[in-house]
Amino acid sequence: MSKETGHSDHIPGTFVFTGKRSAKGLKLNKFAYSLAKAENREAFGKDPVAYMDTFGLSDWEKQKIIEKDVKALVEEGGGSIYMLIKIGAVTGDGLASMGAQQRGETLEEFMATRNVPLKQNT
Amino acid sequence: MSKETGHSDHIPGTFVFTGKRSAKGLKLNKFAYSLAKAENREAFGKDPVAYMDTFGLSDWEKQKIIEKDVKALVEEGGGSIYMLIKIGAVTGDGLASMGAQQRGETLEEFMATRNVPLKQNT
Amino acid sequence: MGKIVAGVGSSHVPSIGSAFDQKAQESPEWKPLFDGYKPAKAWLKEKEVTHAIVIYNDHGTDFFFDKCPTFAMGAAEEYPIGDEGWGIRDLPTVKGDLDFSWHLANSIIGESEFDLTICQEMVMDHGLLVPLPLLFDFEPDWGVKTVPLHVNVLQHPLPTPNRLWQLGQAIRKAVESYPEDARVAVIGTGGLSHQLHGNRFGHMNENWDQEFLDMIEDDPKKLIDIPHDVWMERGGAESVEMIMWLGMRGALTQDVNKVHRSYYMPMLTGMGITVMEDKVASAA
Amino acid sequence: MGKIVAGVGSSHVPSIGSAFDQKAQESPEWKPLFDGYKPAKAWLKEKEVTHAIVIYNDHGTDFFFDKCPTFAMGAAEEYPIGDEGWGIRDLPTVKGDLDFSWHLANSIIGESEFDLTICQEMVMDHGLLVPLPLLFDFEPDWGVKTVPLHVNVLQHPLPTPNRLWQLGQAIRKAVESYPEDARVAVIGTGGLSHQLHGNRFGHMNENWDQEFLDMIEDDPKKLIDIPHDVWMERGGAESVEMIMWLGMRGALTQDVNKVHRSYYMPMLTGMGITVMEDKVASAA
Ligand SMILES: [Fe+3]
Ligand SMILES: [Fe+3]
Repeated sequence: MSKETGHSDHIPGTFVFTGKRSAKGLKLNKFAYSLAKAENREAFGKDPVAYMDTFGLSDWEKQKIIEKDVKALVEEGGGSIYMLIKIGAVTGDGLASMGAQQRGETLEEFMATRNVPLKQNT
Repeated sequence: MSKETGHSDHIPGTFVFTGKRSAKGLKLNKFAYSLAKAENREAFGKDPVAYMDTFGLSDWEKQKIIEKDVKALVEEGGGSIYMLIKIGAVTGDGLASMGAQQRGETLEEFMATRNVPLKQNT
Repeated sequence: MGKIVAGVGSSHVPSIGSAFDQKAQESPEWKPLFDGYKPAKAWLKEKEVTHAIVIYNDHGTDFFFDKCPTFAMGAAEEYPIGDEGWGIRDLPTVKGDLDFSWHLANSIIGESEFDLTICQEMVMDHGLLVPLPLLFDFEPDWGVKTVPLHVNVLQHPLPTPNRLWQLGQAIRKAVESYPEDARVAVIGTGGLSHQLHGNRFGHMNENWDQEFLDMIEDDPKKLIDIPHDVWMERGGAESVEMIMWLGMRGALTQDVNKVHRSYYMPMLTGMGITVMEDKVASAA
Repeated sequence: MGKIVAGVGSSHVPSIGSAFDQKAQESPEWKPLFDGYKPAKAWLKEKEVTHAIVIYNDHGTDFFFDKCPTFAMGAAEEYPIGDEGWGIRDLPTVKGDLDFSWHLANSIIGESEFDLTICQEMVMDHGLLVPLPLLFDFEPDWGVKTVPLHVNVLQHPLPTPNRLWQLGQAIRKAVESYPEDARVAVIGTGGLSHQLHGNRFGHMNENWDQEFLDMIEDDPKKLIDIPHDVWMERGGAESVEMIMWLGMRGALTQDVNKVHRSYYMPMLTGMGITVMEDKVASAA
């Protein structure tokens, strides 16, 4: 039982979204959640840093968002993949790209592992 | 069992705040709930009708609010007394005044029935 | 009188909705999936289903982690289509039934002692909007009245599989005490196997998915005792949402008539559908 | 190790908060009320209470009827003071304990199968803010860490009295499995008799209030089977919130040491307070 997460993270490559992680990532996830609104997507697209600052994100969070480092945001930042995926609605990244990055693969490498590589990638 | 309210209104002088009543009074209660914010209290105070219109209140609702007819708002309008009391934060009415009106008494008549008539009247 | 007619389990993968909107139903990649829903929709229509209770989860469309209900049920005349980040899908506003919803609330909270959050305003998410138009008419308007029932499967602690099962039983009790006519389909959504985060991203498990489909039909009570960790281990972390199917299955008779089943595992998620007829309904 | 030390039942009438802020504690109308809290506060301090789990209800400060949870528990470091319409009271932000809250959530949802709404953002209402500064130090900052637990007692269907009792038992189980040191007071708030609407406005019932106080101390299980209608009939419609005291009492040992009790019925509401010591805590 991990003291930090209050949950056994025993499944390799898996970071269970516990309450502790949710608490840690609350600002980050709130920023991403906000992108479900069209006017917020526009504001983020226009001036990413200014928009992220309205959510009080840390320098580390802003950097990882700009670098599209979903792996770090999930593993260290308490990001929920269900919220982070909304960032892609602005940056153009699909779920498969975010997945490939988390696996340490290129999108092409990842797609080659799939039964049927679908066009719709969320 | 009343079909309208889904609840037995068998206690005289009592209008149980059922789901059906809550559905009926949703806009009215939302308007009153909004007055928990200082900027909304100010807007309502400045131009009551214009402010009520932003909540899509019916003519009947607006009239009863202006007439301070809490009895009608509760008995017919689906108003929750916990929300309606916030209207008093703008109009200056306290809970005792609203209670007297619902009982069909003047505030003085009502206060005379109390053990200790408190200054703080909410 | 209220009556449970059917139980449906269905995936709610967002890409199904995108393919649907892009009219990709006949494309080679998508045909196997969409063809699997045709007999389901035809049979539900034949059974004259009037109401759907849809057990699904919101994915950050209406709910956020500021206030995270374990179970949230709708009690509204209408449920708007949500924007999940990519705009609002061109579907008619989901139609509710106030009287039916409040009856369910009174029974499920007041008698069965579930601690529902009751939503008089609730915005719909792909968790519900992906399966609904594959199962019911929606043009020009919905052919069914819907009660959305959201389950927290995102932020741990989640409700236990047993709690979902009990919720299904409470739903049955509530439907059967409804004094008006209602022919109800209970729909559990989510899954099947998939993992969307970590370096285990992309994990799928067809064997487990097929075993799950067998069990949900024939031996659902065996699923109740499987802890969340085991669901996540077998099917991928995000597949734990499959526990929502137990909310549907718990509402049905122990034995059911198996009507239809289909499975497809193209890219990231095992996509399954199963349709079952309630034994009491079929005997009537 | 977590340990339940005390149970407190207390009214949360807003006018108490106004009188408190106006420093009317020594005025003839208010002295009987405030004097009743002095021994309670002194005893809780002596018992070195570190955490308060406060079962209360929000009255349209944070929650509205758009999304109405049956039970909502806080899991935050801080809980801001709300504006209920008359401005923000001059009290320090309520202090929480993240680790303790999430432990409670894991146990109460994951083991005891309650369907809590978990709030990482939650604004405090008089339901909690009236009793808290009467029971604990708050200057310059709070002497206790708080877990707010909101109960829907406004919009029917309400949770049953039995469900509150069971919640209390789940709280006890959760506290006792907490691995860190915590000396916990469970506080149930609300009531006593009052009615705030209809032409029965102003109804009070001292006999019932005193009988309730007797029963909550000596024979609380008898209260479980009283239906909501009977609470409303006896004590006034809004007094049904007294069921929240059962959430406190269910967390304690069957037998308790009675520490303190006081009652005052000035204008609109019977105002009661009772303090009980847990038998396990007192034996240790
Ligand atoms: Fe999902
Ligand atoms: Fe109250």
